[in-house]
Amino acid sequence: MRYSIFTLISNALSDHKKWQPAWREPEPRREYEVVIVGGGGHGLSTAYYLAKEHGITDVAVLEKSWIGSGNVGRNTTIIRSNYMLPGNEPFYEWSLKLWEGLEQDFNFNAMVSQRGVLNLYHTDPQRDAFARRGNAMRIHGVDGELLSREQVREMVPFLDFDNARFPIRGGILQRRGGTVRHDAVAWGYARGADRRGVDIIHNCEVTGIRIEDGRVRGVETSKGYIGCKKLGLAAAGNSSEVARMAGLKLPLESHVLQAFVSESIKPFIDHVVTFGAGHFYVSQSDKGGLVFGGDLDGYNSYARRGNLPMMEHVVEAGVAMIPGISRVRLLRSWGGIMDMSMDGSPIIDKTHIDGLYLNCGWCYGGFKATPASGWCFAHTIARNELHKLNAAYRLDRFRRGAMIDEKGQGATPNLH
Amino acid sequence: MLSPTSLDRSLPLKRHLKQGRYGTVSADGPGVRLSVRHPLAIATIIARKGQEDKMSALLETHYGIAAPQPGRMVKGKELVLQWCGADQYFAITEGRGEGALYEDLRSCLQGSASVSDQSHGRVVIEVSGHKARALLTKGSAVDFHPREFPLEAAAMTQMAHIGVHVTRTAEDSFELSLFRGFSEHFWEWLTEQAQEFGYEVV
Amino acid sequence: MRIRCPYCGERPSEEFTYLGDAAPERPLSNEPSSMDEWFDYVYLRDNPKGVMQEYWHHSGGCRSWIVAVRDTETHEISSTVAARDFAKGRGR
Amino acid sequence: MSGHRLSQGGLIDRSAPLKFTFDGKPYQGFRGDTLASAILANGVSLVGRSFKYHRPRGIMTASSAEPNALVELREGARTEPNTRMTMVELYDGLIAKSQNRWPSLNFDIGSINQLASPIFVAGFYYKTFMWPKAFWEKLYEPMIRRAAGLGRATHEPDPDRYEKAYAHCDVLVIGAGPAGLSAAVTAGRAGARVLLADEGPVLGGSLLYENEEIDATSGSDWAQEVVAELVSLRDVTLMPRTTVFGWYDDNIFGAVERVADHKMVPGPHEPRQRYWRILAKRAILATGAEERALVFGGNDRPGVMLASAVRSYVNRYAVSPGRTAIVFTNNASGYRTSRDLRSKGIRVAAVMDSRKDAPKLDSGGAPIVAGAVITRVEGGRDIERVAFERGRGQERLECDFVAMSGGFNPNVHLACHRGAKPEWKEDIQAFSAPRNGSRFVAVGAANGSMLISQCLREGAEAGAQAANEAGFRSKAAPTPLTKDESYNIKPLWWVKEGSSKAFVDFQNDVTAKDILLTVQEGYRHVELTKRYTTLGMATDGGRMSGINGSGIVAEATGKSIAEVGTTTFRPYYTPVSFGVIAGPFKGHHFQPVRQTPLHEWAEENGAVFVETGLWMRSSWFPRKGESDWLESVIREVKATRESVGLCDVSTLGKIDIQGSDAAEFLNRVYCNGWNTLEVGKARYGLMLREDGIVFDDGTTSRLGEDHFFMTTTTANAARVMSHLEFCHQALWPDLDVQYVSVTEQWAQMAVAGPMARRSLQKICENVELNDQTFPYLAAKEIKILGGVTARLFRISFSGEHAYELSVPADYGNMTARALMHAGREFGITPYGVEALSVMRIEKGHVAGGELNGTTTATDLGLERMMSKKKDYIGRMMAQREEMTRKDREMVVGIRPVNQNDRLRAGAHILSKGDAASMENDQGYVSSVAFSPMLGRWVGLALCKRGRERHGEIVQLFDGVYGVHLEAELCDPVHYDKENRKLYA
Ligand SMILES: Cc1cc2nc3c(=O)[nH]c(=O)nc-3n(C[C@H](O)[C@H](O)[C@H](O)COP(=O)(O)OP(=O)(O)OC[C@H]3O[C@@H](n4cnc5c(N)ncnc54)[C@H](O)[C@@H]3O)c2cc1C
Ligand SMILES: NC(=O)c1ccc[n+]([C@@H]2O[C@H](COP(=O)([O-])OP(=O)(O)OC[C@H]3O[C@@H](n4cnc5c(N)ncnc54)[C@H](O)[C@@H]3O)[C@@H](O)[C@H]2O)c1
Ligand SMILES: Cc1cc2nc3c(=O)[nH]c(=O)nc-3n(C[C@H](O)[C@H](O)[C@H](O)COP(=O)(O)O)c2cc1C
Ligand SMILES: [Zn+2]
Repeated sequence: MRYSIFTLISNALSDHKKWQPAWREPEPRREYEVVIVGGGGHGLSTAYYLAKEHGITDVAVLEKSWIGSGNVGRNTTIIRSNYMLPGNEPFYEWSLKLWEGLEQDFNFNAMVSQRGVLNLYHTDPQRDAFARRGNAMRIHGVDGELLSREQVREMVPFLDFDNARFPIRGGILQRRGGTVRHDAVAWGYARGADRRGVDIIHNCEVTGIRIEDGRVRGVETSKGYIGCKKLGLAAAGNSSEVARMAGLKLPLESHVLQAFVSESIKPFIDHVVTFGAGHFYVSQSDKGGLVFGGDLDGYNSYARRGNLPMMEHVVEAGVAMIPGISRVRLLRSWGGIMDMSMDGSPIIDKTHIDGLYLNCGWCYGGFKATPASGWCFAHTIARNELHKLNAAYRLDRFRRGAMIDEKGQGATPNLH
Repeated sequence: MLSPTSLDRSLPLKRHLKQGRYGTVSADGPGVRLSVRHPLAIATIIARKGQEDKMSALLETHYGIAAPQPGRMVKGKELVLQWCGADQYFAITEGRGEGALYEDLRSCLQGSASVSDQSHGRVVIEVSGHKARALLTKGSAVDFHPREFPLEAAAMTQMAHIGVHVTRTAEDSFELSLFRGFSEHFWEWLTEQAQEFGYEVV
Repeated sequence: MRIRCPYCGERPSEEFTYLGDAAPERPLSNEPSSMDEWFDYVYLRDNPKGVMQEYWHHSGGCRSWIVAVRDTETHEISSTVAARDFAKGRGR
Repeated sequence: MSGHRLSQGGLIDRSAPLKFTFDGKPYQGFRGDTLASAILANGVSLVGRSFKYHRPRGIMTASSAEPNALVELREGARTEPNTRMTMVELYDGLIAKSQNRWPSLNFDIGSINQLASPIFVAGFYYKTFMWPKAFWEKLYEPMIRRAAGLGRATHEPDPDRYEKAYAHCDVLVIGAGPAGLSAAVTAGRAGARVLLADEGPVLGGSLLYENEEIDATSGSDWAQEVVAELVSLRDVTLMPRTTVFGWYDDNIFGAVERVADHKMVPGPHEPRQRYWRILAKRAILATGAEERALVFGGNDRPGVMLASAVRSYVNRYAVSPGRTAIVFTNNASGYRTSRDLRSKGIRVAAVMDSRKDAPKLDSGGAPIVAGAVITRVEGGRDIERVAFERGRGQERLECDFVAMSGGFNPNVHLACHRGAKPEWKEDIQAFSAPRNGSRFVAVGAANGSMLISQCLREGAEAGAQAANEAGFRSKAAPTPLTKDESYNIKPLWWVKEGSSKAFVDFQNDVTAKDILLTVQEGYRHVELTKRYTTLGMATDGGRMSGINGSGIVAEATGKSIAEVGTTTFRPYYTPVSFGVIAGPFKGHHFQPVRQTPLHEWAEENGAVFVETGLWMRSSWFPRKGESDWLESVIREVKATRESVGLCDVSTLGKIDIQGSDAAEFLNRVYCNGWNTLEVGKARYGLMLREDGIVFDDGTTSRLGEDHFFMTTTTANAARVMSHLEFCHQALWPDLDVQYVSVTEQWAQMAVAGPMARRSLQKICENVELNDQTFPYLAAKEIKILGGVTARLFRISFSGEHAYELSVPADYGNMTARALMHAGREFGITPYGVEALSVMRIEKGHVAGGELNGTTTATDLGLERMMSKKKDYIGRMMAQREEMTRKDREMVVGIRPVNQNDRLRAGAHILSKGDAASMENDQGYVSSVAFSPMLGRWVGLALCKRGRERHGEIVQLFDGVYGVHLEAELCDPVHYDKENRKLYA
């Protein structure tokens, strides 16, 4: 049933008894053309675009828990395309373009809100780095503005301009950046893929990968063996564990990132704002909670919870940036497992095993990438070749020395 | 041209050290007393590879005190030794001529330890009084309960985001030693935290 | 988390800085033929869900590097040794 | 308006009346009241509006789980939105306002939303607002955002102070009810260091309001006796008004102490709140149980309350919510409430027990209606009657308030914060705390033990065990005498009869029907139900709604509630203010300030300081009449290049390196070699990361055979130190090398320019400075100013004939002053980092802008430094194909074709004639400066094949500044290519 104000009203008249499940709960078939591991944003969007763009509908998405239980269901929902390096910028801009038409495309209101993403700078070197980034964006035809201190003050007057340890000198603004209702992204893609014939199978953990003479045959799962011609791994924080089943060792570390939400309050901050002198970024959800986060706890972890030191650092930065936030209360904190790569950039590639494809290394920037990641991964799986947009995201770039290192931190995942 | 008399070492915290009583005034006097030890002669001693025992023995013969165990300090007649890291110690004295301590440590530990002068690099603040321990717990995760941190215990830790070397010099008095560059900021934090107890700068 | 520094005793994790997996060993050879070893050492990680050996630096304390055996699911630390001794144990 | 104060009883101080206002109207209460009890005593029942439908709401609980009675407390910069009336201790002059209503609480326009409620069902917004596309940001979203949210927060800075502290203990006891008290006192008697924390201002927990008898004294008296004993124990610390909000790894707990929230403003030198990090050897969860609401038509109306809350108001605060009660229960709690009401002379029209086979319990004489369920609460502004069913069709009964009990949910939250799921207990039909091993055990109601005797016994036993495990000898005392009332319950998840809205999540307006619809639409997992409906996502953290939600999902999906389970429990047990977590680390004190030993000298000379990492560095020294920084910088550079300048470079990292293997150590950490460096000489060193990228650079000098003095860049000082420690301790412990940071020991100043030598000479004691005694790169210890031992290095960042002088820090200012004095005749000029950077750019020296973490030695034109003879960090990875490609971006000089054009860092480079596109991007400008010597802007750039392109004219793409100009690529050295001045 299509979603629209009309179906909504007509269902209201029939006391909402007629709504169908957003997606089926099928039992897995014995064999699929394509199996995707991971029912998160990327796995679901991959399935969606396989069906929509490539007409491949004999697809199953296997999710070990409930749909969207991973990072797609726990991120701070920021979307932007303010990248600097050639390998990244076109990809993320394509993703932003897809976001802009997504809701009408999959007929689900994911509340894509282009409210503007503002990154503050506090020093001249930061300003110069932002100028470099802004120009990289503009050279690719993307909107990026360098704001003066006064322009920032006009946009967000209540930041600490007067008493700060690291005075705000200005910022870089991408107006088309913003936020998206994260859960709805998973649900919209799931529903969209399901309606095109994709089987979305939850509570189905992949426990092994069957490979015969260099070729993928299928996967062992908690619901039994499932055969497939092609296998796409989109397990995010668990990528190393899943890839291990195929004998692959990846340039990844799994780290916990915390996020937080405040009590729901009346409109307080209208944009996404990122502090430049500490780890803090914030936006306000449509429900009224201030959704914010900061840096990784810093140690390898598969536990979806962090500890006090990073929480304190993030909140200290928050109050340093917005003194008025002091009497607002934190409501909840949680964590998710990041697939941190060795250069801070993702991997979307084939592997040396026929029919095995890899999608990982998203660090804490993979939500904004969800549409383009699925779109490119679908292309790579369907055509068995990389698209121009993910050409730089090859696995062997580390061996060749072609890292895509926006932060210049090198092979230290927790610094990206 | 300046005269040698102006060789007097300038004290990093001098503009903050205004003697007097501050914060809450209570019948039983100020909760903490704060003072700065200056000028001091301080040197870092690090044992050469495999020379720990030799170094310790040399210290014993020259100064009458052996190198303290990890987490401890020892007082000698003219010298205090404080553990400050693996095979690493602060040697501290008062009223020695410029560079003197550094020089004789070098000559006496020749070949068994490396010595670096730190006399000017660190500021040493004395915190005492019945609220001294309560004050320190506002900054450091070290457990200062006498059972866990007895007399002459020494620890490297962090307070208010600043690295601090803490030693317990008496039941209710501690010494905090930190990089001089942080001393003003640290002092501001320390005195703000001391306000509720009432404090005296001496 | 609390980490037992072999020198300072138990301290909360905010006094420490994390580096990562301590299992990879720095290759000794500089021959072109050893390139793969080097690549593994610098870039590839087991990244296990479960117990691993890892480098922590007591940067907010005695400045010793230590190797902790920690479970990445529970964060339980079962043992710690000074990196010096860990390296010597490997015959360095 | 029938709530009223009882003529006697309660733990309030009737001799201490307190005035307060609510929505501007003045009221009165007593010390010992909460805002909730005081407002009830004044007959006010409507206190707030709900989130979505703006339905009128009243006070439902007497605890921190209150979902409805939220107010804006205080005013101006101290405004606190969403404050629970039930947790606010009344103080004189208190000001509170209701929230989420307009124009007024009684007449709220927003309540028309109720008319649209047939459409506003769970998740409706995912199905609409998509057309026309552009309307979302412009219309729909602002509309939704304005409607959403409860209280208004201020943007004004918080005038109050906050503190942080660590606490260590052998045994942490969380909750001071019967279970917690007996745990604490047992462990305390054994001599253990005990910390007892409780949310409330008075210790005692439920004993403060339950009619219990312990050892023949009233429960609250017993509690006060135990508290008195605890106070007498040396190592026991009591922490009232302290909420433990989270459990973290290794038994670290986060807690907030509300030091002064019960006052108008904090006292002098008093923080408003204090944040505690509690490191416990053992911890005991004695957090009790929260009563469960019942889900039936109109259960959200003002006047419908938890049965235990009614007891709390009547017994503890001597306030009756009304004149006539109807009790609706499925367990013993309702009867207890009925008895307590009757004993205070308050009418109880009936106890409606949903259990057909209800056990015979004492209702204190009130009529009992077995097997009955309330289907609807009726009335106008106030409750007038309820409609109920007991199989005889609908019946009605009059009352003006309703006490409900659906059973009890143990407060298991903290025990679940590290991942363990709570355990379903069939006998009490509730989830109770999971087993977490002996470091953190649950006792009492939190453990699902509903009998007071159990609570006391479990508490004592756990206290004894914890003390023993912490190394003390302890034994549980015999359990005091109590009268147990058996707890017997039959679950009732929701009343299916009846059609009007029955709420599960009160604050977020989630009804039973919403949950059914959500399940029907396929969001069947309880976590999905939560996200689709926002069930349990309100400020009560789901404490009022979560378990009922699971119960309804279970029935709707045909699973058992044990299978369905709960959603994940997370911090914060109750919401925690930003301010207290930040503590004193805000504003100027957000991060430490680090000052150089020459700070005073710089101030004397009018320096403008700039934040560089934690350091404050002098960036330039304006003089009277100078219009802007550029003018000052130009003067400083000219003065230096033409005569002599003095610059504070103390922030450079300085590391003293000694040991018989010191040189070998340097060989391995630097890419260039050190064996051949002679004593008394300095050398430029380049460090790579293991991935072959340039890490840091600096000059290192040999002071003796086995003694080196290393300098690092300011930015990397700390990282280099840690790196050296790693290399030595983890990679090469066999090396005999010792190193220590001496950054703070030395004040370091650069003396640069043609007159540098002559100025310096005047303060030197024992050296004649000339090219023989002190050639370029000489590094020696000297004596200055009548005996100060200093270190002098003939090195130059500016390209001038220059020195760096290190003196012990306490002599820094004095030495700088002396140099100013000595150089006066040459017009010696202080210069800052701006001028420093101008001069290094003029000379083409790479720095931060080029050492950006992605450049190789070759990119920087330093490939010759990479030794082929030895192993060093980064050697192998630097040889990878892509890192040695000829067309990488490399350092090159750049200058505008038009003399007068201004160069800006961050501009991108395009070959002449190329269109602006990523494919055509050739690189970017990394550092720029206006060169006073050349009278034009010059810079350095990282440009593809840069080194082969000297002389090429390129276009600069600078969209962010809106300027596009032509520039020439050139040799990075813009000034004095032959280095004449260096040796002059
Ligand atoms: C706190 C936090 C904040 C973030 N903020 C942002 C942000 O603001 N902007 C942004 O762009 N990005 C952000 N991110 C990053 C972003 O959420 C992730 O990069 C992205 O969601 C990862 O892709 P995914 O959605 O497919 O991952 P997931 O949703 O994690 O999907 C992976 C799925 O694979 C499943 N799986 C794993 N192993 C198996 C197996 N063996 N068998 C079957 N299934 C398996 C998992 O259960 C999971 O559901 C944030 C992340 C976190 C945790
Ligand atoms: N028969 C019934 O209907 C019934 C049902 C349940 C409980 N009870 C009675 O209730 C009592 C339970 O005793 P108890 O000691 O287990 O619990 P309690 O309710 O008496 O005490 C719990 C205390 O913990 C505090 N608390 C809760 N969470 C906290 C946190 N995170 N931080 C700080 N403080 C926190 C609360 O403020 C409260 O004071 C017994 O008397 C039992 O008989 C009776
Ligand atoms: C953007 C965003 C907004 C959120 N808003 C709320 C909220 O208003 N109330 C709430 O209780 N939790 C909120 N959460 C947190 C979720 O309840 C949940 O903790 C998070 O999705 C992680 O899932 P988990 O805690 O079940 O592991 C929000 C999460 C996100 C990502
Ligand atoms: Zn240590």
